[in-house]
Amino acid sequence: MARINMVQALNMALGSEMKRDDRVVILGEDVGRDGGVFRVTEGFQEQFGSERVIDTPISESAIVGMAIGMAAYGLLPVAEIQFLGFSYAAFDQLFVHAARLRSRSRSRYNCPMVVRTPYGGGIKAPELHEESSEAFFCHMPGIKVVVPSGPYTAKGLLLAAIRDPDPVLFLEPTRLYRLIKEEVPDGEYTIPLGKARVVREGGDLTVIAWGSMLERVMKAVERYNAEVIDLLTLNPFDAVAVLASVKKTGRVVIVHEAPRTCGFGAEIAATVAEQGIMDLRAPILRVTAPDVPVPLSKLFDYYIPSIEQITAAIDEVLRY
Amino acid sequence: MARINMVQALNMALGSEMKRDDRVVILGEDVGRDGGVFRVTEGFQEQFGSERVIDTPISESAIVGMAIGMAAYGLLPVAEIQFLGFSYAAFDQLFVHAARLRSRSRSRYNCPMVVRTPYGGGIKAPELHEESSEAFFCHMPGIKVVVPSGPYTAKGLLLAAIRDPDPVLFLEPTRLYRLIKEEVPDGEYTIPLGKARVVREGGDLTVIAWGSMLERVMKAVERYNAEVIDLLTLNPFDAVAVLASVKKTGRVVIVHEAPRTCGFGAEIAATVAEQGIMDLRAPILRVTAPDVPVPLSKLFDYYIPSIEQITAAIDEVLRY
Amino acid sequence: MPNDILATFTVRRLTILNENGNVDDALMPVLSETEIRRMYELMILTRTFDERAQALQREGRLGTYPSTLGQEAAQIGSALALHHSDWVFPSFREMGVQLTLGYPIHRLLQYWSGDERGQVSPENFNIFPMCLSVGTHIPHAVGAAMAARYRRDPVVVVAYFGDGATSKGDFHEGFNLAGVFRLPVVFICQNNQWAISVPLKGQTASASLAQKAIGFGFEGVQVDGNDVFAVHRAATEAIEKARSGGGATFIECLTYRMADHTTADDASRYRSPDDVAIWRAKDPIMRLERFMDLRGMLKDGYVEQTKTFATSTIDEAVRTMEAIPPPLTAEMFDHTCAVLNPRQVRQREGG
Amino acid sequence: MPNDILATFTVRRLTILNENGNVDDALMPVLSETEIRRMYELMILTRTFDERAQALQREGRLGTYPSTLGQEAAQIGSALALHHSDWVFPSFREMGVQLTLGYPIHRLLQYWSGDERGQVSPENFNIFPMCLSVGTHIPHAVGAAMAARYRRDPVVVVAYFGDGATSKGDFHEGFNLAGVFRLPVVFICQNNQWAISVPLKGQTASASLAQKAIGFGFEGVQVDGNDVFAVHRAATEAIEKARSGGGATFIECLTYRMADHTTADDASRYRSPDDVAIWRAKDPIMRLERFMDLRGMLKDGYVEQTKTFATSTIDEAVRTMEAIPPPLTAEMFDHTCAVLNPRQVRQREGG
Ligand SMILES: Cc1ncc(C[n+]2csc(CCOP(=O)(O)OP(=O)(O)O)c2C)c(N)n1
Ligand SMILES: Cc1ncc(C[n+]2csc(CCOP(=O)(O)OP(=O)(O)O)c2C)c(N)n1
Ligand SMILES: [Mg+2]
Ligand SMILES: [Mg+2]
Repeated sequence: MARINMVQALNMALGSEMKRDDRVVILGEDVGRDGGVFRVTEGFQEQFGSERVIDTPISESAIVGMAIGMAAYGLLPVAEIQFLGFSYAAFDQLFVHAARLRSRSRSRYNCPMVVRTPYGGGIKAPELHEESSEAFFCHMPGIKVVVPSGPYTAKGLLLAAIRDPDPVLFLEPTRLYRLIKEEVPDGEYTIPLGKARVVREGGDLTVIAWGSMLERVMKAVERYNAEVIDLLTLNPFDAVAVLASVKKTGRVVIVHEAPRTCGFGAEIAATVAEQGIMDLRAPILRVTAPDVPVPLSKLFDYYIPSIEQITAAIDEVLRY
Repeated sequence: MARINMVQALNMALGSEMKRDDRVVILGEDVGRDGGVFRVTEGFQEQFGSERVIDTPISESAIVGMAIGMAAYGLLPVAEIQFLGFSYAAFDQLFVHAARLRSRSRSRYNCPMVVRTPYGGGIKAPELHEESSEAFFCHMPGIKVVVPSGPYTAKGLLLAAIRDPDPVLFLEPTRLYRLIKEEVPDGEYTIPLGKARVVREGGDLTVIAWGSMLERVMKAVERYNAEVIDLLTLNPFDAVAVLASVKKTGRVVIVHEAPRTCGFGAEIAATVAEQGIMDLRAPILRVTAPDVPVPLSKLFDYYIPSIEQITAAIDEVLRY
Repeated sequence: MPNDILATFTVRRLTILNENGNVDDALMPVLSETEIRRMYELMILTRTFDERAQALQREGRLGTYPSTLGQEAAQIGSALALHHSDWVFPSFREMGVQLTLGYPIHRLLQYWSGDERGQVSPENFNIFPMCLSVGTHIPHAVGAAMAARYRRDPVVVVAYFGDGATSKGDFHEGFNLAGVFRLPVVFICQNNQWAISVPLKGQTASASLAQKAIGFGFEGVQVDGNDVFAVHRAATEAIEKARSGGGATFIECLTYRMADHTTADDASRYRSPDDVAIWRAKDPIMRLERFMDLRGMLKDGYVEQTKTFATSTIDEAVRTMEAIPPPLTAEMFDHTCAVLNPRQVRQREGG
Repeated sequence: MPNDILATFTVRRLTILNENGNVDDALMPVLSETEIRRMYELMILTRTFDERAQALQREGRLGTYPSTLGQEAAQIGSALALHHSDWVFPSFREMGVQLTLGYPIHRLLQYWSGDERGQVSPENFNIFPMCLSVGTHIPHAVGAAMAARYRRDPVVVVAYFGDGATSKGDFHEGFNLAGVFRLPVVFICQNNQWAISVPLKGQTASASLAQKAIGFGFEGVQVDGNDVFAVHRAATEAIEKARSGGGATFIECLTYRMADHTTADDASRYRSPDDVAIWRAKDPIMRLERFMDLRGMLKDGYVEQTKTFATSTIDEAVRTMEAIPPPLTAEMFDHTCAVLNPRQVRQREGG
């Protein structure tokens, strides 16, 4: 057990899985010699060789496409897309092929791969380096979408993702890479995909978040009797946990970094409006980025939900 | 005024706009000599020449990319993607560039283009020819998403889309291309983007749909006192019209052809759960495709919402 | 621009069998009479399948269907060069390849009838599901080749696609990776000179497709795609080169799409019957027949027997296909993921 | 594979100015002394800008910044070949191009400080916003060229990108369209031999990048990218060819990324200082200085004056940039669409 940050936890998870299972291979831009631009794959190419830790050309679509072929062949590729903002080029491969290979081949082939990518903002990086477009990928039946919120969940979820027999998009909140340190067991452990975590119990309202927003939510709720749910997996998301909490509190605030319209908050709200409406005492509020393109750093703080916006929403639902 | 089908209405709109404004150019696969695989651009290459009606190589991403360059230069490109299922390759160009050119250049350039594409199922075509993934594109601030539901709306919306100063994704329900004939004025008229149409008034519940589902909804509601809203524009959608109807009826059923999770129905439900919850008397139900990849024709009828599923949902909300 | 020559490249073209049925003996691959008969029989089988599929489509018993007419040499000639352990990534117009590899015929028909179960390739052969999205399977082939090499398996991967696919980014990215990693993959383009209504010169300004390989650092060769021997020789050499570590090869089979693009198309809208007639005279089956005739291989009603056998084989497959019960709704769910999530489970049960 | 030669291609390489400052007179473009001084001054300005930008980044006054060090000849040499009516589509490492074209210097700094308003190019010149997403702007350039041709405007479009961009599908699809439609576009690749930590041979197995043009049916040429005269000549010829209807050209400027990839990178992790040293000896500014020295053009403290002037120009720009008030929240909304939708309006007002 060591106190480590998320980069270290991810590195630990990948390293141990590479050692345990020779089907695991890593591919992506700069993942080899350079150890990844965030150093998540640091040291692996030396340790496992360049056939298992593959520096690719700049071809996001083909990185995912190749990983599909490798997975179908029987390997367990872990592809890295350097930033989520560059994954859009791989959208076709993800949605048309990774998500559907099992279905198209009627299970003759499957696609046990992980696509890891830094996700979200707050690191003062250039254009397209601070995207949080998770909702797109949650509308792709056949793909799971996972977002850790700290070193401990990062390791356990990544191991679960690699061992999952289907494709998993693994979104790593960039802002958290080195922000938080946690005690992380040295040995193997998995956190089951599809299960949320209640990170704080409370009776007056339920706040739902994931990734780097969680940290902000925890600050915002300090003086409230709020239950906080960290979804961890967005698709499939843990509707049971959400509905159970809503039954208790009757009030919901959802917080995400992506723009409001058709963000993942919409799905959560819609599910509650469908299955938990009788428990609701207040409107379901979403605290999100506005419906504008992700701005550069000078405006970024105005873009993502602030603590004030979160508490304003909490105050509003508590008025009911 | 002639009774024509949607293909003819679209052809009429494009033809008149080409005549009116020499900035309008058409590009896409097989749009020229062949007149488009659905014949929407029939006759145009002969009439306007191959510099204005451009047969492109098979490069969906570059079709959109080129259109962006043309639009920035001052033209009004109308790009055709042969089927929505092939637009995913152009996702990057749409989201990173078309949607953001105005923003990235702080309005120095803009991107007044239309991307037209056949959309939805029910034509017994091969894989990827029956996709209805509209929700993806509604999560792209900067892009409008429009879905006509018949010849009349097709013409008026397409003219409005071409004249809009920003990019518009124009989704043409394939199943309706030749299914319905309507009286369509010969002259120009536009239907404002962002406005829904109440196609049937009613007091007991509100059913919201668009595109080819509307026709099915109209059959399903025959024996109910249902108000039916045809959204026409999905992004931005007419929340005012939806909330006004919900205020009246207190019950909502949303019908779409796409899979449930993170489909556009989620945004509508979330909006009502946020702004109209006090008017609600029943859960908001979504009648949608299941969360599975779009099947081929033998299973397609089980995939899209049936009249029975729609009436079952109506009966359920009426129980409250 | 006056300056130094940095590099010079040549692109070659292979023809062995001419239109009169004569071969260039120096180039002719070593093939037994049995092997040549097998080529012929598979070409006839493919054409018979094709005719039947089109007829079934007209009767509403199949959905939209893309004809292989005229492309039999390119398909059978190349597929016969494969080993059973090799992996094949087809596009949607390679039924001759699947037939050569022993794919169950009724499953091909089943697929084109709109039933995914037709995509299940036999366990003893790795044929990926047909790819309808032009060119997008090319990176998969590259990935499989990467995996095979990592496993030290003596496997070669073959990807098939059309001239239209060469315009896609996937083509480029896949080719580039195959070059960088020197992978055991062979790319076979059936350049049938049309992509729906767009002729080759509307697809690329490149004089040949083969020369596109120059930009990726491996060899590209143009083959007379209606010459089954040339295709076979080029494919055999490329596959063996790949198997022995020599990396990728791009084979352009120059052929012609004799039929409409699919049964949903009407090619008379955009091309002249004269063009088609020129290519009818180059029919790959006719060419092989002439060769066999010159060697006395068509005696004793061989042609008729072959055709009759093909017809009855296809008849049988049609019966098998039509006896398959339609898929159940549950089918739609059961292959989405290894384990359905709770929402999918509820949806599967009708909720 | 024994067979016929279908076609032969050559790729050429242009160098004019050698490392000692001598030129090949037969190839030397006609340039007045004033023009040569302008080249030099712009190269110095670019280098001065670059040094200052890196210093500002270290002080936290700019965000992540990509250095142009060593690529001045490729940028200035080519940009000087443009007309004012031409359109330019840069990637993110062409500050030398923007400086040559007269882009306001403070706006470049403003952009790299994390402020979109820096992307507003002056009304009298069409420079597209810098494109961070590698290679994705190439189709835009092609589209603008298509539009210009349709308008019969005597406009040439130039797209800049790096060696890494040649791996992207956008590169391929854009090049292919430029070939098919014979468009007035010039593609200029600054092959600085690195894409972050990936060296050229990890990017492609193609011996040169220039030869990639063969697959698209237009000319590709490799130019010594540290030779400002060669770059200028090649760019001028390609631009004039494009303007006179001769279609596209691909120019590979072979150069070297002397600095880290960006200020967020540490190149010592993946490349040896020896490699960098070799290229330091080929410095493009040094080469031009030697040439000018041989012609007596550096007399009377010209070098120092040039550097002093560059420094004060940049000082001034830094001051201007730092005096710009930070953007308001409304800025984030006001350029999303021509007319905000009701929800955006509410969000703009804080709702
Ligand atoms: C990505 C993509 N875009 C468009 C289509 C529609 N489409 C189907 S086949 C075809 C032409 C393909 O031409 P080619 O690659 O030459 O193959 P061929 O049909 O000649 O066998 C097109 C455009 C598609 N299937 N996939
Ligand atoms: C599509 C895309 N993928 C990845 C990145 C991350 N990235 C930024 S620059 C770069 C390398 C670019 O190399 P090259 O094209 O040679 O340009 P250079 O940096 O050498 O100027 C990468 C991978 C990106 N910006 N865009
Ligand atoms: Mg073809
Ligand atoms: Mg580079």
